[in-house]
Amino acid sequence: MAAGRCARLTSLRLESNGEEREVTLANGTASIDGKKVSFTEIRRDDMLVALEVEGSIVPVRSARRGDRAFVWCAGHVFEVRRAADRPARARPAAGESHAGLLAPMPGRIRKALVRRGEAVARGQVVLVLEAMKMEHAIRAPRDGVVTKLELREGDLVEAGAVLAEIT
Amino acid sequence: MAAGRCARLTSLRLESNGEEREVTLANGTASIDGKKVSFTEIRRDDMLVALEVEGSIVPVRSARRGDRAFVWCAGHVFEVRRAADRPARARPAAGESHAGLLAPMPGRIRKALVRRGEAVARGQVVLVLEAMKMEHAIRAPRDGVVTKLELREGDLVEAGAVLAEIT
Amino acid sequence: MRIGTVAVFADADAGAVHVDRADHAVSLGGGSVAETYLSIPKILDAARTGGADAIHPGYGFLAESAEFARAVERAGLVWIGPPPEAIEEMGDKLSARARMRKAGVPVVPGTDGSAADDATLARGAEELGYPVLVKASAGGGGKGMSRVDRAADLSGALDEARRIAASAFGDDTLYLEKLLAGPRHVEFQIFADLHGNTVHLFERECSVQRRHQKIVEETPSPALDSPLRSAMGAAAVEAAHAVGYVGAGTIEFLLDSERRFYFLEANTRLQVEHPITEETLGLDLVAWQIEVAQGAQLPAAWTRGELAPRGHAIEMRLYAEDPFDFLPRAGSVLEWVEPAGPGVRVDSGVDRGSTVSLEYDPLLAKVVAHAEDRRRAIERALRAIDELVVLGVETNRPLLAHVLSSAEFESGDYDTGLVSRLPPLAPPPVPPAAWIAAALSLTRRAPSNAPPAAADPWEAAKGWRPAGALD
Amino acid sequence: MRIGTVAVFADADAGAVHVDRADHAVSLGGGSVAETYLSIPKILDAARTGGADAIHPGYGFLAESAEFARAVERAGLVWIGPPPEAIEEMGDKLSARARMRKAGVPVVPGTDGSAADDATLARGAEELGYPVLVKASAGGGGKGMSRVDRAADLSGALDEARRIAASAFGDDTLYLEKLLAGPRHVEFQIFADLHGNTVHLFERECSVQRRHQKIVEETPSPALDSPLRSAMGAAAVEAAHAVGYVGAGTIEFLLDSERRFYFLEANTRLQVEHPITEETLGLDLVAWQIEVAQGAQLPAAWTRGELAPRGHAIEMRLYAEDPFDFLPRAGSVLEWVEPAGPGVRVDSGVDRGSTVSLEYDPLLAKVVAHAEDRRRAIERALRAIDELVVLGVETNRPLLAHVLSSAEFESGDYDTGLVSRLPPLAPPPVPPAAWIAAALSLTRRAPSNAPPAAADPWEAAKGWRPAGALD
Repeated sequence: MAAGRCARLTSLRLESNGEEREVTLANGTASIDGKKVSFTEIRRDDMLVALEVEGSIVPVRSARRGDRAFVWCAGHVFEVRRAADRPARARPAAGESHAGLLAPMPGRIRKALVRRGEAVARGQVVLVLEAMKMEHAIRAPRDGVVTKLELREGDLVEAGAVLAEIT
Repeated sequence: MAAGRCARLTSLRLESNGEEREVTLANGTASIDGKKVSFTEIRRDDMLVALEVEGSIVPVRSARRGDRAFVWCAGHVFEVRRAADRPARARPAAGESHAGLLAPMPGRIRKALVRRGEAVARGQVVLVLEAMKMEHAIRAPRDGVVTKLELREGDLVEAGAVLAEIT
Repeated sequence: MRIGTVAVFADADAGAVHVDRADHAVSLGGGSVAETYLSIPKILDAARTGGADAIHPGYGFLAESAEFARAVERAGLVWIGPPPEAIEEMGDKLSARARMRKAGVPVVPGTDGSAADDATLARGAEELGYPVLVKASAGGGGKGMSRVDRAADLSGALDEARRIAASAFGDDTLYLEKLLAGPRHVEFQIFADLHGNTVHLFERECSVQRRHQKIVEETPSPALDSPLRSAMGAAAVEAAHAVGYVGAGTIEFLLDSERRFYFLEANTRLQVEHPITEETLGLDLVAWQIEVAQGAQLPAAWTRGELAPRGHAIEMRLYAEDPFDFLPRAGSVLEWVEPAGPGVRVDSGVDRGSTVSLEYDPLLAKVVAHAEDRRRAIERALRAIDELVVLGVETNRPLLAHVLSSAEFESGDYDTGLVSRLPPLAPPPVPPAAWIAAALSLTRRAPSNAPPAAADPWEAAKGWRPAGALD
Repeated sequence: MRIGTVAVFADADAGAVHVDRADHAVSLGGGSVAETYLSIPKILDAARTGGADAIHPGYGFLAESAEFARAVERAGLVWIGPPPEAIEEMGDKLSARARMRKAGVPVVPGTDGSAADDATLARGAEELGYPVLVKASAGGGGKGMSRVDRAADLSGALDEARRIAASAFGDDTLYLEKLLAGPRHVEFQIFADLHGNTVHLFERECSVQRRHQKIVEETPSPALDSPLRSAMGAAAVEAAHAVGYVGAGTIEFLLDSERRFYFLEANTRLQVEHPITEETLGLDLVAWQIEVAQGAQLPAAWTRGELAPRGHAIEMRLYAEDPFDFLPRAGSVLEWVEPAGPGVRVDSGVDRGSTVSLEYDPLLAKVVAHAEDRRRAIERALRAIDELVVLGVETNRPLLAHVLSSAEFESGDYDTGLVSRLPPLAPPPVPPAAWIAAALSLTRRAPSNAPPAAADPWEAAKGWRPAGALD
């Protein structure tokens, strides 16, 4: 139980839900894109449980993994990351601009429906990945040509593995 | 989530509920008063949530404050301390062997009913302490003579303060 | 109900659970209870700051203050509680007794308060027959109450009671009640709207007490059959009617060993133990308090008598106190895990990291079990209390399990003497897993929940066990 | 019930919540699901090791395996579930449909399974009229199911469905059902004892689905009136009778826009959504499963039809999944706080520090709200989901709130197309407090819940969003 702990001066460029903000904390005042907001931390057993922001108490819970912070606040959960890590984008994004198709989860290649060099249309099923006792269609995010595809049916893949490249 | 973490070799004399044990931990084996017991720690996010003891899983929660450990286990809560700190005694103890009467909680002396040098009988009210919006009778734990009593009505006392001595 | 909530807190309680469970919270500043939670101007200021339209007084501090109720209404806010006049009439025990007698509700035999001097009271005691209870007219919650077994002790007891009553309530008027043998405490939930409808929402059995305070409540009461329930319920409604009651309240009765019932007192607020009524009736009493304050009529099903309790519910009050001598304990909560599952509800005021201070009532949580029948409710309550993890501060957890597993409680045939008749509470043998977990905890390099090993401020409070509290 | 519980776990799940919530737990060793939770010999070994007298199969893995039920009985243990024959009869969809037709229970129009070759099915599709659903006879849970809108697509869909069915169930028999327009999924809880008593325990409305899987259920169904409820309930009891059912089960119906109902399938186990029935009826269905398995008769109040639901209950399934595309998400739970209070029940399988893996169904918790009526239940459900804190793994929390606050859900007049018709789910604006809390968290020297900043194994999985799952 402790209120009023002050953070050192810090300045961060943060991104969440497609919004981007410059956030500076100093002595109980936050500057959010230049707008000053006074705040007090309310902690229980060193855990942040609420913030008094401009005189109003807002319950919060927060946690951090690597360079990402997770915040529960006002009935929503926000994932906040340092903006430098990735360009801001609005969720839900219509598609991704990776050349590579990444495995969304670990699994086994059930079927490869195209070959290297083949032209594919946006939305065309390229691979079928079996994971979680279900089959997932991995579709081409845009029209293009398969420039890389080294996996075969039955291959195991890790989450995030590049399944194919379409350029 | 991790099982099987091994503690270094440690030997402790512990006391809880009037029982006293010599406990030695080494490589997944505990020796409790010389009796060997194999165990595995089951942790979630580094927190001990269960122990596998001789092949059987027992949910536990534990916490520590200073030299005392608190353990929830098998539907009970145990307070365990290093035995050297205090002689073992069975709870509930009938009375205490302190010469001094300690304030059970912070409060204000409402009434002093005896004076220094006065003989008192076991159970006789010595002081009335006002705390928590109630009055508490502080009684003599045994027959004796008040050898110390420096407080006056209206004095504030901290928890654990010596209120009087009876010898 | 989509109604935002504003909590108030003394600065020392900024980390308290109620602060971060509310939508907003407003500080009352620092200082004593009188300067914070009992300060009517500060509470009203906080209501303005927080933009509150109405005030719910809860069940502590100013909940039964007619002065507060009036101040709230004068400030243009909605008071979620009974009219100030009803609070006053019920708050003075002597006038409440007189009122009830007039309304035809039986009261515990006692003196009538026309005179409260020693001689009059002594004559009263002789007429009633010893033992008698000395009570303060302005009292409540067992404060200033004492039992006198023989004439020789009366004068001393009156002196002490007057002193306590004067200091606690600013009014030293006393009266005597006959001490009933083996009584049960059975109370009825009442509810009234602004349109003249008053109903009872059945009873709560509150005879499991230590230090004149309830620790386990259940509903239905094993002591009532249908005719007795109807008679007591009707008396409770009559009592509420008599003072023009509005909102939620409780009429407490004593039930003697011959199943005669007597009005004991009225609580002009929500009771701590209201959840068991909510569980068996499937109602949210707090929501209905708010609806009634907004002018709603009680539902037709209530006024037509179509409500019926379903199953059986038991509440166990978890106090930070020594389970042997019932003295309050303080400390910080190092670990807190609430039981869950069907039919288990926990209303709690602490969490891991909370500080339990001796400044306030040491109630940490209410563990409520609801099941199809009494046997299953007891089993579920025992399972729930076993599963509750509270580390770092001593609680009455062992006593609650002891009560629930006792043959006397199981029989249903018990009275307010139950706790004193329990077999001694024996500390359980320490299992190997507890020794191992303790050794691991004491030898870990970075204990996750612990402050540095040196300071142990709560240690000091445990050295001495006073023999009793005057209460 | 004072019955000790023995949990089983794969070695990788030693830190899972079910392990430390049980009285004892026994390891199934390491390896794939087939080598652990789906291994009948290992489960039986564990039962012997743990000293179990009976096995409750839950609602996953082997819960609907007749082979497992037989093995349990052969091992001399009590099987807490229906007779293996009933599991088999209901498990094969084609034989279940035939059985129901014979018992006079209406089934969704479809092919009868006398032949399942392409030509026969194509003729069947023409007779039924497109669109049709291709289904696997051995299937369940939407697996191997696909919609075909025109004759040209049928052959390809049959190929794919046979391949999936063969690999998932070892049986590629298919059949077709007419695709009903705007159907609702309404299921009835049934319960039968060993003495020939079979009752229904009212319905659950399960039309809020994504990917053919339920995410929100409520009871009573806003679509039923009393005569329809009676007719469907009677059909459900008839269906259970027809296969000699014992214990808890569920009969699923489709209800078309003209309020005609059709048998869809039977679930020969407890349903995920059973808590809403428990809340409105005040019963513990799992306890009754155990009592029935021990030979108890169903209570007379059930068989005499005296049970009546009280209030309204809603279950929200919290999944670790992307709220936009419904794909499962993995991660570790950095913070977990469950909502509480009257009428709120959370059945959860995770806690702070839990690992959510992609190996199992991504259901994290069921948040159940129970209140006096539907409006209040929706309000309470929304409050509960707002208060639920889950950090570190993405969940469908926003989607659940979106459904509950939609005008279509509020109207009660919805069908299985509800989720697809919702207005787009817009990310909420980030309030100042969230920016500040994030900045504090990212700049604190010793983040209390976080592993060292370097490794972020879950990051990789988020780079690419597949366009859909075949399912």
